Amino acid sequence: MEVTYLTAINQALHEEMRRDESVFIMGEDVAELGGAFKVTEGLLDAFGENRVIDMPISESLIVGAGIGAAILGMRPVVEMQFSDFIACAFDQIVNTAATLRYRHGGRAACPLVIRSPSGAGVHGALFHSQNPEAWFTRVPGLKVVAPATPYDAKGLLKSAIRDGNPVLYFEHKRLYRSIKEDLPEGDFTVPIGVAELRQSGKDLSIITYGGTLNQCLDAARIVEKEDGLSVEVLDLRTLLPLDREAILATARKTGKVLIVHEDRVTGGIGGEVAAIIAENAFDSLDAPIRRVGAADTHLAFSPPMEEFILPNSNKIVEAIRSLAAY
Amino acid sequence: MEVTYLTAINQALHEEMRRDESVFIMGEDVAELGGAFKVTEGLLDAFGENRVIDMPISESLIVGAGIGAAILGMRPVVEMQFSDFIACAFDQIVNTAATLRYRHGGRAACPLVIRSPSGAGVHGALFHSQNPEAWFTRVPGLKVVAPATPYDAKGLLKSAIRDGNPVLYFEHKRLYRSIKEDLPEGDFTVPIGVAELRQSGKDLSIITYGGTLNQCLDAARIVEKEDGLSVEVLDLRTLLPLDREAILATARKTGKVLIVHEDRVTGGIGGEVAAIIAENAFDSLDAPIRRVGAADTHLAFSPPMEEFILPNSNKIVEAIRSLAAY
Amino acid sequence: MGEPDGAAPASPAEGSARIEYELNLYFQMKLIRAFEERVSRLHRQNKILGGVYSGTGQEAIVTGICAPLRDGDFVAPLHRDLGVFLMRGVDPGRLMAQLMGKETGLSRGKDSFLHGGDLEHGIFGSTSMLGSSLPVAVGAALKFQIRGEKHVAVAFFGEGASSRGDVHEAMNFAGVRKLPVIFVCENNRYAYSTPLEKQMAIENVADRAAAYGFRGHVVSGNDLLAVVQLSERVIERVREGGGPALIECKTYRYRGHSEHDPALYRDKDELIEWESRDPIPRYEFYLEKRGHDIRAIREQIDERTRRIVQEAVDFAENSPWPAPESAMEDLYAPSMLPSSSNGKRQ
Amino acid sequence: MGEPDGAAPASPAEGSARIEYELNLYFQMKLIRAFEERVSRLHRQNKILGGVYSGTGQEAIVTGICAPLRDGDFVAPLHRDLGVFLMRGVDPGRLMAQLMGKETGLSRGKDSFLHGGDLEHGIFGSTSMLGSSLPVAVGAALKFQIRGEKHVAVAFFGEGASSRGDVHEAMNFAGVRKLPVIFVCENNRYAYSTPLEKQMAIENVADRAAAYGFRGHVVSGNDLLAVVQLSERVIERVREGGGPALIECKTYRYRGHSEHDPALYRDKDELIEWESRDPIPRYEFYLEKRGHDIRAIREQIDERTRRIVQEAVDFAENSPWPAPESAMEDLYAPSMLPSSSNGKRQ
Ligand SMILES: Cc1ncc(C[n+]2csc(CCOP(=O)(O)OP(=O)(O)O)c2C)c(N)n1
Ligand SMILES: Cc1ncc(C[n+]2csc(CCOP(=O)(O)OP(=O)(O)O)c2C)c(N)n1
Ligand SMILES: [Mg+2]
Ligand SMILES: [Mg+2]
Repeated sequence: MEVTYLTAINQALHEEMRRDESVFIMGEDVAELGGAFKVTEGLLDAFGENRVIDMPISESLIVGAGIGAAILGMRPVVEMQFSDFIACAFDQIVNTAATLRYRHGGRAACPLVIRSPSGAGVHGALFHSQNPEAWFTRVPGLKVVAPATPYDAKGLLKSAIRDGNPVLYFEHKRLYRSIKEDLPEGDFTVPIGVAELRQSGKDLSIITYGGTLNQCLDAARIVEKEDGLSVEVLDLRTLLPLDREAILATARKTGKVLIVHEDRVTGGIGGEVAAIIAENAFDSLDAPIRRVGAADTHLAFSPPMEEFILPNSNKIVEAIRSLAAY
Repeated sequence: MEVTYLTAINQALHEEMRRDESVFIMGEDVAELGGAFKVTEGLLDAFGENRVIDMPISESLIVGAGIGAAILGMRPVVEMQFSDFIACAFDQIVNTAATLRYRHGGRAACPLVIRSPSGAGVHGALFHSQNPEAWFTRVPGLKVVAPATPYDAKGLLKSAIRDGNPVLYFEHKRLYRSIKEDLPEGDFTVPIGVAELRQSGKDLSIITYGGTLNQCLDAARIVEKEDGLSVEVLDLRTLLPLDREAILATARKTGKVLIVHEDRVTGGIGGEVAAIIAENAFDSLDAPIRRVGAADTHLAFSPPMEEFILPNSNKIVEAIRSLAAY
Repeated sequence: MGEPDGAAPASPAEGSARIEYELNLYFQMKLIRAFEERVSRLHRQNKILGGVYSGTGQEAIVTGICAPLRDGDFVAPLHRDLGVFLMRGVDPGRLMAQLMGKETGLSRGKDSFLHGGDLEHGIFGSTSMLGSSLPVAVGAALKFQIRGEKHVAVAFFGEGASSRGDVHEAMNFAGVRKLPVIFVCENNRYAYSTPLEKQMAIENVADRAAAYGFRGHVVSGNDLLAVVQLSERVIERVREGGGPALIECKTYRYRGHSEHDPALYRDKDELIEWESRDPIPRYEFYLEKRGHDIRAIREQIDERTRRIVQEAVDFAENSPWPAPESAMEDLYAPSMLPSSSNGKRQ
Repeated sequence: MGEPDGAAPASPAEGSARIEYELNLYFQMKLIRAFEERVSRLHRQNKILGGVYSGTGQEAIVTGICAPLRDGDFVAPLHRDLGVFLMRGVDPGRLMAQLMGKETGLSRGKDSFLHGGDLEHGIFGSTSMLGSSLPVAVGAALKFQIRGEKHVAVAFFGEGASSRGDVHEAMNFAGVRKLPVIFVCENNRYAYSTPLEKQMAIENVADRAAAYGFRGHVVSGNDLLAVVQLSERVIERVREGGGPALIECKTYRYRGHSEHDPALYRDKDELIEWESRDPIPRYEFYLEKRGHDIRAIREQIDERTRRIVQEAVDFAENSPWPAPESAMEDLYAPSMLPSSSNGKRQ
């Protein structure tokens, strides 16, 4: 059946809660309202108030309580209403959760999923458009995923829930209702830590994830048609741990790498990816490693500025061309 | 007069408070105790309770209140007792302070300094050893500095206090009493955004900052003596904005770059620096860009592990040699 | 009555000045209502793209609390407190331009809705992060205290936001230092869909003041007269160094959480009940008892607010978009003092 | 009396079991004192490298609060609550090895002091971030409630930590859901150098419970009997679904904030006053009144605690360091279930 990205997430929650009694949901307005975006719709009816819990506006408590329940064997899936608010729970995530197993000498686990609707392009302005993922990809003990398709959204959420560790799950809110996909019947998962080659190519590699995957694929189609370029597109899917093998394989194969993300260029995960390539696939490189991402500013509200700031397929096409011509 | 890194900071505070009535200090135990490390010693006596304020254990409030006072023209210098606790003030820093001027359309300023004793190597374990700088170098609207010498400690703090923006000032606590320098009489500042070439060389460049500068200089001395290698050492000093010119100049000059920091390799600012080089100085590179930093784990307590995790001059020497031999 | 875009005058004790003051409050409340209703309409017409959070039904609170404020006082409004901007004399056209993301808006199109702030009128542009503005207001109050200025800081927050840790940290320190800050809780019984009883186990947010060593007050937020009387008294006391105060205004959100929200989680009866407590007719009744010809006044004021709002819309619609590249401006302020050197040791 | 490394038995109502129980509490308190004094000494000898935070003088609190706890209950200790580990039956040798950073320590040398925790004994290893453990304890209590388990969670915190936002968020939600959690404030009048009156504008942290809809209790934290009597009653009530409670124990920190701190900011008289309220002689006096030969008991117990502590030190000193590369272990737990595919669509 064809389902949206949003429905795919909703299905994963339903199915995992049915599969495992220890899975439960906490967040602001997740129960009766079904979440600000309706991602948790229907869960209250299906599983009741003890497993779908409306929380006060207390992000730090929401994550902290998730940790407390997780230590004792529950598998909480907590929601940040917008990923922007994750800053309010920062200490609990990077200090309490990320170090939990380590500081208990391996004799504890924290199977917690933090779902955060992230991303721009919906007139959300400074505080409803953020891409906070790179704050967390530098923290050992966490895992970070960012699905770009309904299939991955469902499969990665299932893996995240079944994982034994704190997993930050960034769902891109512009994708919620804008993309659809036919999903297989029955249970399936997508492994954490494995990138996916979306398109094979030989002239140049694009490495991307989340909200910019489709822009990259569009751009690849354009340059194939108009310039006869064969572009490889790698979707990272997991941002921590990175799939270094896949990254290096595509870099070595084409020798030209363009990294694209909606997150800002400076401090986005593109820097880390570029560094991995510059360190480990240097001899295969035929051109500078280029990055396309949001401009190094805040996500301004006014449409002309939003357009200026965000990456899009035109900007990607341009970067592909200049790189191909190098 | 020869002064320690710690005294240099203390002097800067004294002098700036004397120079400008709007400068004042807030933090936990900063007044009567003079701070956990004695950095604010003597300020209470010199400037009184209205300008040296002991705060409750409320990091978010400490930063938030600093912002409120700064908007109205004060120049607060707030202290995180250890930089690790900065996670508790994260939202105020990255959301309230960093976007303040932007969201007020340029008609507001937030001249706030956040001082944070950071860094490892003092048996501080997971929560008294962190290097949080790269959480902030990805946030426009902030500036981030990390002095490595008493001269820079004093000069950069003065610049930070005189700056019109929120500046994160990371002082390395291992340096407090371990390094000394003769400082000039009278007022001097070190500009934010300007790196400093600590040593000229032609075979290879090391780019570093803060706690690892001296290890890099030691390593450079060793390879000069033992291998006849001429190593250039660039001290970034400011981490946001990066001194791209200086970075690219040294990369172009030697063609071989080693980036060293005490922060973890993955997600440290080294990735960003490597990406800048790989994008803009690709043609000048003769070897992969290498990074040396803390291992990708938490700062474990037990000495053998701490030693294993942290960079040191031996590890840097090794990296230099392998890069030189490339 | 004051100029349409002028700030409300500080409360005069009695006589004709008092009458004018009271009528101006009526005008302000009506202007806020008219402005917000137009904003909701513009949103439906897709002329405002960002989130719109209506304060309709809660106008008496911002009006009454801001009435006794003076130039130089500091206010951090809640996301629903568009009225604060009008009360403090922000030009309605610039405010409307702000909501539309135009160059002439408070933030020059940078941010949406109320995040722009307007420090020239003592209004802090809060972030979205609920509760985070309370520490900032406390910092402003700290500045007033350090400098011995007779100003106050006011921080509005919802009963939902009261659950945030920042609210606690701010109130605690305000109590310790006896800072000139007034915390104003607009308790409208819902935080998005979340009802009061899921937010807190007590009846009155104001009762928390005791936990911080200062006084809490409860007042009907739909009774402008009651709010004004209380706020005049409390703000005066705070201004004179009496330490912080917490004022809780009991009220109700008429519309959905935002304009996107049909608010199906609420009982219809509840809405009817609360609409019958509307602050505007209630205050009209008071003015009538005071001997005013409320009909004539209403007609005149409706005409006036209509004109003001229309002019604001015209101004905003005719204002240019910001230049795309201006997205890179306004990130950093210039330094106060030039650095003395290039950082090399001399 | 229980085995030296056994947890204290749950409180028996009366008779000889009660006598044994009361004597065991004495033993526990003495063991904690002896252990901590040795730890301070080891720190001076540079045998413990990390920060050492002594709870000496506050032993009656951990002893009395933990006395009624059962297996499966959850405790988040404060940085000064080494005694919790001993009370809950953690092997003193492993605890000492933990403090020294040895492989046999609770965290295998990964973290220092009490951050290791020991979930097998229901002890959460708190981070350094004061107050951050309260949300975690609330989450544990939520689990007990969801699963209908008759367990309680206990979260210790200092009066300094009470200023953190997390404390507020945790207590508020605990009140809303009526969770089985007991918040225990050890109010020792100082947070590092910061005295009470700079931390809060009220006298009793316990008074904050009212702000969250549950009960607060104040007790002398230097009176073991009083603490036990209160905690038995309160914990029983919480366990039976009576909702959360806040217990504030008034006490005093004998030593500096950490072993590095000479605590010159304190008045000498204050220390003398409080040392004269030492919980150990006070409880000895009670036991004497109960008819015990306290001299004989003390002698015997001193001998026993000396032996236990010495054995702990020997064990720890003879334990190996962790392998350097083990720094890379214990970061991630294995997944519960294998993924069904390589992530390619079939
Ligand atoms: C820290 C934070 N968490 C969540 C949100 C999302 N959010 C926006 S408004 C709102 C409800 C606010 O309720 P309340 O404080 O009572 O104010 P009201 O909207 O009722 O006026 C929520 C949950 C937010 N803005 N900030
Ligand atoms: C969030 C945070 N801020 C600051 C510190 C540094 N610090 C460690 S203990 C302490 C004082 C704690 O006082 P209190 O909570 O009263 O506990 P006590 O030490 O008196 O037992 C401080 C400020 C910290 N650990 N965590
Ligand atoms: Mg509300
Ligand atoms: Mg204390």
